[in-house]
Amino acid sequence: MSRASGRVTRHGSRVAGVRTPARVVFTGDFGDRYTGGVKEFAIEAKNLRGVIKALDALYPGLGEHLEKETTVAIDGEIHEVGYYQPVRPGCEIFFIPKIEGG
Amino acid sequence: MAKHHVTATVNGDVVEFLCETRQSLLDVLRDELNLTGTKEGCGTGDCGACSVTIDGRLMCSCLVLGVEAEGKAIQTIEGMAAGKDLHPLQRQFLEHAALQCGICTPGILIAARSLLERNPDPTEDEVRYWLAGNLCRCTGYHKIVDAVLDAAREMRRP
Amino acid sequence: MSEMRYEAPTTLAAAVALLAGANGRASVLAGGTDLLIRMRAGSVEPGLLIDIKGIPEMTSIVAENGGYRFGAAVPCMELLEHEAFAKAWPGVIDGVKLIGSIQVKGRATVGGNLCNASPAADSVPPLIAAGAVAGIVGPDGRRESPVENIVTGPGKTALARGEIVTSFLLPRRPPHAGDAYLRFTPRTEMDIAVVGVGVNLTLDDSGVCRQARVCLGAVAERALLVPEAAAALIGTRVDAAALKRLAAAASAACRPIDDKRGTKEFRIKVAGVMARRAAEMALARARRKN
Amino acid sequence: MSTRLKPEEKKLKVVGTRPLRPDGVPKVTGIARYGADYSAPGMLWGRILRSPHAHARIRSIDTSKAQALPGVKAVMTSADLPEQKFEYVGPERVAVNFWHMTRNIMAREKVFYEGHAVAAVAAISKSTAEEALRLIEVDYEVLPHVIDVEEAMRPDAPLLFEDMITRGIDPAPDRPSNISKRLEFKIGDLDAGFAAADEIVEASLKTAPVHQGYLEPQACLARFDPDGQAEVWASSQGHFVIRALTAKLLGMEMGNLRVHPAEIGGGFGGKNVPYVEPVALALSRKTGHPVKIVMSREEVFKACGPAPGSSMTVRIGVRKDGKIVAADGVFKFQAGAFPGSPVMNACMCAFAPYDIPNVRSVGYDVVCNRPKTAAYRAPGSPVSAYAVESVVDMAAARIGMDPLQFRLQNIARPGTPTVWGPKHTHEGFTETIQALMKHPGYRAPLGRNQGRGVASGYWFNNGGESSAAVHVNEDGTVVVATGSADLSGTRASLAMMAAETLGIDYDKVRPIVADTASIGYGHLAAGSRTTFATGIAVVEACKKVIDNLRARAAMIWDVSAEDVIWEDGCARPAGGSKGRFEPLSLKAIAAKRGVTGGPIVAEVSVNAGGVAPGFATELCDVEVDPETGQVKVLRFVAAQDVGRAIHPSYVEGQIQGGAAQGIGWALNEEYIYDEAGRLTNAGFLDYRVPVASDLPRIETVLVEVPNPNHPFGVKGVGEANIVPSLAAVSNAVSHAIGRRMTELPMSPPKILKALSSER
Repeated sequence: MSRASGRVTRHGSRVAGVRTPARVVFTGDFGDRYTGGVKEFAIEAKNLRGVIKALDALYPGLGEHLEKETTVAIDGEIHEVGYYQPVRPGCEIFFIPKIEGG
Repeated sequence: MAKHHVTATVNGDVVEFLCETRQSLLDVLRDELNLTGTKEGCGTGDCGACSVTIDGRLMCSCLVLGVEAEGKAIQTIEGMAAGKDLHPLQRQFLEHAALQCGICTPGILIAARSLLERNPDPTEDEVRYWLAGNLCRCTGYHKIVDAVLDAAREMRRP
Repeated sequence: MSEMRYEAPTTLAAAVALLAGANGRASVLAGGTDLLIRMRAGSVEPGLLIDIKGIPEMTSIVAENGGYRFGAAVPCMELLEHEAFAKAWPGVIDGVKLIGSIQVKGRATVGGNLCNASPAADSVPPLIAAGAVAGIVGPDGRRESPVENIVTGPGKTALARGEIVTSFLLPRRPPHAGDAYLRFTPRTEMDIAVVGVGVNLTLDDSGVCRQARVCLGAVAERALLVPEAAAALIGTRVDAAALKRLAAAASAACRPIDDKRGTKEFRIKVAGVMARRAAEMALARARRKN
Repeated sequence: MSTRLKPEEKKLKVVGTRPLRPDGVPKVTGIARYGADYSAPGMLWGRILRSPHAHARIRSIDTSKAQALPGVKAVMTSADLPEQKFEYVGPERVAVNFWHMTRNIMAREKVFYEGHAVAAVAAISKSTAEEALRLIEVDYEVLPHVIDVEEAMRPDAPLLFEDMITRGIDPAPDRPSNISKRLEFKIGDLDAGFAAADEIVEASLKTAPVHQGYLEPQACLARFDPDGQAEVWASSQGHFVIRALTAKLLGMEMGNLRVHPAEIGGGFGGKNVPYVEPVALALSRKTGHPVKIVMSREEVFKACGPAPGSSMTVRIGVRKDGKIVAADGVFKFQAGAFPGSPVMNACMCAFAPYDIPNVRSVGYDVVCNRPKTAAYRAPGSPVSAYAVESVVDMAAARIGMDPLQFRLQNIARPGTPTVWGPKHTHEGFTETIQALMKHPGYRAPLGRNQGRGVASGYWFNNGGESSAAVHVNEDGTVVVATGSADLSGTRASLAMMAAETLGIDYDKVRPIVADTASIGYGHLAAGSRTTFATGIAVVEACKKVIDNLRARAAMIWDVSAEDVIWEDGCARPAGGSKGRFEPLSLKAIAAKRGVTGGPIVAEVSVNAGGVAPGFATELCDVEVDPETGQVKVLRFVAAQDVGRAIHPSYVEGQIQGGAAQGIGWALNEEYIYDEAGRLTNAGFLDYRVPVASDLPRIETVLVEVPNPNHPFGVKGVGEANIVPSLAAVSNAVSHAIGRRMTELPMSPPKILKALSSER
């Protein structure tokens, strides 16, 4: 696995860097529970592994919660959280509550 | 207390079994004779999944005692096909996708055959009211009714 | 759990002897479609089941001085398939046809429907409206009783210990007679009556109603014969005004309970509606019958 | 035959046709084996003792008399199951708390609902087991109970858990309550939105608790061997999930538990979780004998996860030109004895069909003395859709706009933000409305006391983990094995996709549902996910087989693999070798299996994403008898975006089944309790599911807007169809009687009472 660099800035401020960052958003009360209410980040990463590593660096243990408790919508397409999922520069990533069917 | 020794005909074959007084014919078929095609959905005669015919009369086998079967001729789903040839109703149910989970299907097939024996050319309403005693939760009955009507047509053809 | 014996007598005498010998610990098994459910729910635990389906008198349908006598253990489906009886008593057939499903009617009997003593039994109101008389046998021999006197309350009958209802006699039908039974249920089938009404009436040659009997089901502790409702029809041409009075009398007679199937107000209101509609059906049948 | 609106004609040979399902004959001949149809030598019968009280503390349980009854081999209580840690594990909405789950399988300190399992016996016969239950003496301290969701939320309501502090409220409340969680989703500025509205319509609505109504009661056969290995034969919607949960509840390693999937007699979400499996296994562990447990219908109604009752308020602000500018919904759901109602789904799906700039959904998950709720077909969404679609109907009427036109004008489209964040990306919503607008039924005239209602409904659908194995037999036939339980003909749809991909005849492919030791993990057959997610795994496995077949053909022709393509079921020479060889069929290559490398097998697993939501718009005509309040459903038309129908008959069947359940939910189905909190209608006589003579033909319109993320354009079809049904029926009744009905079920007494009230 190449060294996935995940540089994150809080409150979406732009960082002159190699790739335009993805807009990462937590919905529902996930943010309230684990990040003291912070819901939005700008993170540069090649794949979801990079995003999760960056967030875990900010809030230790958050990575585990993301993997266990959320589903991810990347540019609106719903996927199970997977390290391998590519992250397009400047895309929108929503970590949303996991849904179970009947 | 000693069990009853009962002799009856099931799907054309003479069978003997022992049963307690309170044991239903449904339990006898399933637990003593290993004919598990007849299903229990409610145990109170409200769902029809345990339908059989006794001496040609359509009944819920959960509301019949095993001991009452003495000398009777019982038809269950296992006897509906003539050997390897499916009954037209069985074939039409497959053609029409008139079953999904299939737990109600044995009871409905037995009931539908009993209808067509009495009324070879039923209207849709007559099919629906005759089958009102057979609950189905998957299909909404639409394809079941179509399958019965098609089987009736097929069976009327010479 | 006590052991339960099972006997299948082939004569009335044998059945009565078995019942008498069990000092109240025996139950009569006809169709079993109520009894088996109550046994399984533990509300009744008989020590002996007496299966009466082997007794010819109780399983036959015979014409008798212009009327019909059918056995208390005749399965409903057999009664429905008896064309002459169905032609004579369409209202009784209405009621019998609404008992449970085709499967249940393959076993259930009018005798069982009556003696189970549910106020909502479907065959009882039209039977009472028809003026049916029940034949009873017991340790002291035979007797007869109008059907309306058999049930005294939910699950209770006026039968003495050891007595069995053996048959029902329906009188000869005069010309221009018609009967009908309607019930209200949320579903089109497989329900217990929230309200039931049996109406039986006879017209004279000019179309005036000379005789009428109206019996309500599921609106009191037992099936309720309502003379006031019948009086609303007698002497009239069963016109709209008479039907209005009939409906009011039917509603007034109700003493229903609130239960999982209906509220008091609902039963009272719908009893009037069903009485009117049943009377209209009986009237139509009476006019057709010459 | 339903009408199918297909955008363009595809050259598919198998997908889209209506072949016979491979598992059909055993089901129409009675040979198919469901949960209750298994037995084993030396088998004992298990029976569960259940609480007669709605809420009570268990002081003691004396099993000595039961133990002593001849023929009884074991009696168990919750002491025979390990205690579990109190923690919420896994995803929020379906957060699993094993401390709660083990108590739902068998009560420990308290019983929380009538029917709650307290003890169980294993005996040599059913009647002995029944007798043994009567000899178990339980000393209960009966407590006050609460069932209605509004009553359960009151500060003075009896508490189920003395220490339950509502989650999701900041700062946390200082007093315990029955509210396990509050949640909120919001976008835009509600006040500004409502300020800009010309008309504001609001209604408070209630729905009663209902049951999935599957015809097959839960049943299983379990064997726990002295060496710690165990097997279970059970009907469930996911034998892998049953294995995982049951192993945890038994305190055993998953590797020691093998679960075989029996045929399943309906589930609709109610069989996503175990009930009898842990009890049967624990009894087998104690006795060393196989144990069979079959629930009665009464047990199913009293103890197996119903859908929640609810109390809801919805407010919608709309401009005269038809634009919805603001929407606010509060959804209070019964969770039953333990937290975890589908109120989050309800909040998310409530306004999802529409493009509304200012939206808020607030949900409350409230415990009460009822069986723990379980999923029921698009869990939560039909309930909130009933409230929202009723108020949308009122809004359309208020501004005098055609209800379908009003919905079309406000419909969500790709790019419309959802209240939970991401933007909609899939088409298919508008198409269902347009299909209904064009349907002759929408313009057909109505008579006296008749009314027409329409409604739309959204459901997420689901992807997730699935595995599939494809084995090629030497005669060219193929086995397709997956771990997806088949409730509705999915073996047929999976076989069709395999045949299409491999280019061989449908009846050359034999699909099976493999047990937990024979195939890779497969998630539940729920969330309308099987044909979508497991379908992807099957297609990918077939592609791997094709690459293998091409490589073998290359070997046979002694050319490079690049020069071999696969088309219409044959390897064909291409590139440099074009035209040099006759095509090699799958059968021909399979015959040379040994010499070209051995068995031809592929197993693929996926964690399927790119899920496209389900969407349906439905129409219902009813006639109301003004004198009795009885409702007769005259017509029902359901248009649903199904992506691409793989097997159209079974897609139609899903829509007809969902609509029928929705009609029952709207008209006659409800749990009815007495004052002691006991269920008075725990049977099919007084729990009124629709019978054949109650329903009209259910006309289906399959709208096919393919999902680009699936090889055959599949979207989940199983659940979206029930979402609009409750509201479609309610709107129809409301128009027929000229009064807004705000409570389900619309039983005749309620309609008669509404008729007697002024307009």
